[in-house]
Order: sequence, then structure tokens, then C-alpha cells
Amino acid sequence: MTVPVTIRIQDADFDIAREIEALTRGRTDIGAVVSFSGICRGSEADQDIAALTLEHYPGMAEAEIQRHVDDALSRWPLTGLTVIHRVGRLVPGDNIVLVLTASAHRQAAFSAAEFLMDYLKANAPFWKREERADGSTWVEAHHRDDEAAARWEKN
Amino acid sequence: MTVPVTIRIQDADFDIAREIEALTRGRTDIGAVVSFSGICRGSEADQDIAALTLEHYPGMAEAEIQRHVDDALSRWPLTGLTVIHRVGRLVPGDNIVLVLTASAHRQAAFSAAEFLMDYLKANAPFWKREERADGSTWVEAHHRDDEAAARWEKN
Amino acid sequence: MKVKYFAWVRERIGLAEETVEPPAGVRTVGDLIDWLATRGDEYAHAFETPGVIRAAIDHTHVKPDMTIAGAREIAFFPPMTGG
Amino acid sequence: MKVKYFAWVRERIGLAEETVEPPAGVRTVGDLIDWLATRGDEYAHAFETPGVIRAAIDHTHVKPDMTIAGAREIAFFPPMTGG
Repeated sequence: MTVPVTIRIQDADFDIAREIEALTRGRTDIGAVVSFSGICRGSEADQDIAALTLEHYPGMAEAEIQRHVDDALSRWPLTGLTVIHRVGRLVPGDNIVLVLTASAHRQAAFSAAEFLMDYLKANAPFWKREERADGSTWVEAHHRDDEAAARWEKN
Repeated sequence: MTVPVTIRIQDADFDIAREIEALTRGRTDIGAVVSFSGICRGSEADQDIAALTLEHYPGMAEAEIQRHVDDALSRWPLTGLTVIHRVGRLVPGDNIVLVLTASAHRQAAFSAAEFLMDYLKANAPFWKREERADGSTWVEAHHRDDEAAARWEKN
Repeated sequence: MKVKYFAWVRERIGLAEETVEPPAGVRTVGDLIDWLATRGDEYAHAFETPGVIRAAIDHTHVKPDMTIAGAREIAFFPPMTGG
Repeated sequence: MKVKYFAWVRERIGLAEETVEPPAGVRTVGDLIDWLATRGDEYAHAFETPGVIRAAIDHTHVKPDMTIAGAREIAFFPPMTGG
């Protein structure tokens, strides 16, 4: 059976309940659903953040996410997968990203969600610009995100 | 600041969106929310399941979950935590359990959710009875759940 | 002391709880299981493989060698299958 | 060949995309960065620390030693910060 996969990059907010419902409605083979939502915080390293603006590489972002979704499907016995990444200007409290994974058992759902988030943080072509009181700067990549992504690399 | 914690054992279903909203409303210090929902499956080892009935030890179940929630709060920098476990008769597709974890960063939220689910599976005083075509039996504990719970033990 | 039973332990014994007064020689959780098992066929059936039975004293998991002195409520049940 | 720029690479150059015709000696992604950096102060600024610049050819991440032969679209951008 084909596993239902949703990948969207959008300005609009998402509705977690609706996305979970879309993944699970009418199914009785799903025992575990993990959702990860990433949210815009109001401060970073003790500096207030007024807003984040997210830029992406259209075409490449979708293709790269699809490639990593396919990788997740080959690694774990999943019964459904959703990745939604917002772009544009977001203020503290706004949703940024949603990853949903469904499986018969919890470990596959947890692992696949962590794998996809580690990928999105370190290697998906998105860039964040922060607006603070003292101006606006591009967020620097974190070494810890590279390390988190590297733990999934195959030998 | 006190971290908001919700622990409920109930017959009624839960609403994931409402629980996430309760944990995040008005907050700008949350960067990551992980939700795990456990769902009643329609088959187990190729046998159809008509229903699950969940029994618990009132008093001990709440106290034990609270103790593990406190442990999670001491291990990871969380900004909110919700555990809801249903009891009574559930049919395939019904929600069984919800664990929600909120944190500034994703790794704490993922780890705490996995920790609490591993605990609930192996050591929380709940018991499942399965109704199948050939009768009704108590679900046997899985060795793999004991192993999953054991990986969090402190030396 | 109050004793509670859950899941198939409860079903086999046919009681969810009862109050018992074990004799003085019954000092540990394991002793209590052995003594309960002598109280009738239902009890013998419930406790036929003592190694599989889990116990809690006053809402805390305990091992068979734990003393029952001072316990208000002791519960017996199979391995947990929640979540 | 089409070249795209994102985030601060785009801001420094002042262009989101352009079509360039590099000379024949420009064979790899690294060569292309070196050549682009000579096209003006904005470019020099954008590519002042080439080691930090990431590149993609036709939507696939590539290293600086990758050939640009046959590429339709090459993109340059800083390390990604999504999620």
C-alpha cells in the first residue's frame, strides 16, 4: 500500500489537529502518531526577537524534503508522513514547521520525526532572518544541528 | 517559574489541539512541542481486535505518572508537560494515550516524550484486555518495552 | 491490611479488594503471596507463578523481599501493559 | 547558465538571480565562486569567505570541486537555518 505523504511549503499557518486527522482518518493500522511543531520564540540568547522572516529555495526545498521523506520511509515502517514548513514573516508564538509521523509502533514514529527535524534544521534550503531591537540579522547555523543531522548518516 | 503540568486519567477522549493550545497559549518561550498519541489498532500479530479495555490502579497510577513527570522535569529543560491516559473500553481508531512536551529546543521535547512513553508502556499501573473473535485475553507485557524503559535508568 | 488485585489476578481471585490479617510469620511481600495462595483454589490459580506477579505497597512498586510491616494497602497485579 | 542567490548572499550581491557566461577556464563550483567574486565589490563581499558558502546544482547540494559542466541552475547560499 502506498504510504500517504504530504509536503507543503506555505505562508499560511497549519492546523495540527486537521493534519493528524488527515493522516489517521478511517485507518486502524496506526498505533502511534508523533507530531513535532517548531514555534517562533520571543528571545534568543537573552535578546528579544520581534519577528523571523523565512526564505527558501523554491523547487529545491520541495525536492530535498521529498528525498528525505523517501529516506525515512525506507528506514522505518511508517504508515503516513506530513511535513509542512512555513515561509515569510512570523512573530513570536507563530508556528514555523510541522512534522507528523504515523506508524504501528511508537519507536518508528519517534525516530522518523527526529530524523526529519534534524534534516530540516541543518540541510533543508531555508534561511531565517531575525528582527531585533538593534537591527536585523541572518541567523547563524548551529554546529549542534550539523552534529544532530550527522548521526543519521549511513556508512 | 513553575512549569505547567497536566496529568489526567479519564474515560473520555482528548483533543490534541486543545491540549497543545493550553500548553502554549500566551507563551513566547516555547520553540518545540512534541505530541505522542497512542491509538487502538485493529489487529495485533495478524489477529483482528474488536476492542481494548483498559484497567488502572486509581491513586497509584496518578502518583506514579506524577513521579515520572517530575523526573522528566529534572532531566530536561521543559516549559510544559501533559499526560492523558484513557481507561475503559476503546475500539480500533480510538485514542489511548497522549503525551505532550514543550521546550525551548527540540531535543529536550523529543527525549522527554520518549522517556514518558517508555515509562507508561512498561511501568505505569495500567492493563489492557483485548477482545478478539476467539475470545478475550489480557495483553502480555513485551520484553522490548522493558528494554526501552531500562535505557533511561540512572546508574 | 487492605489488599487489592488488578487485571487477571483480580479475575482469578474474583475480588478487587479485601481486608486480610496474615499470621505473624508473614513478613515480606513474598511471604504474603505464599500465604494468600493457600486461601483457596482461586488464590492458588492467581498466584501459581509467583515470579510473574508484581506488587505495590501504598502505591509504590516493591520487590518480593520488601517487608509488609506498616503497609496500609498492598496490591498484586500482572506486568503492566499501559500506554 | 542561471545563477541564484539566497539569504545574505542575495542581499550582498543585490540580485536574486542572473544569467552568467563564465570563461572556459571556470570548470568547478569553486572556480565559479572565484570568478563571480571578481565581478564587483558586491560580489567580492558576498564571496569574501568562500568556505562558508554552500552551493547546489540543479537542486542538489554539491561540493566546491564539483564540475559545473551541463549545469542549468547553480545556487549559492549560506549554511541553512530551517526547521
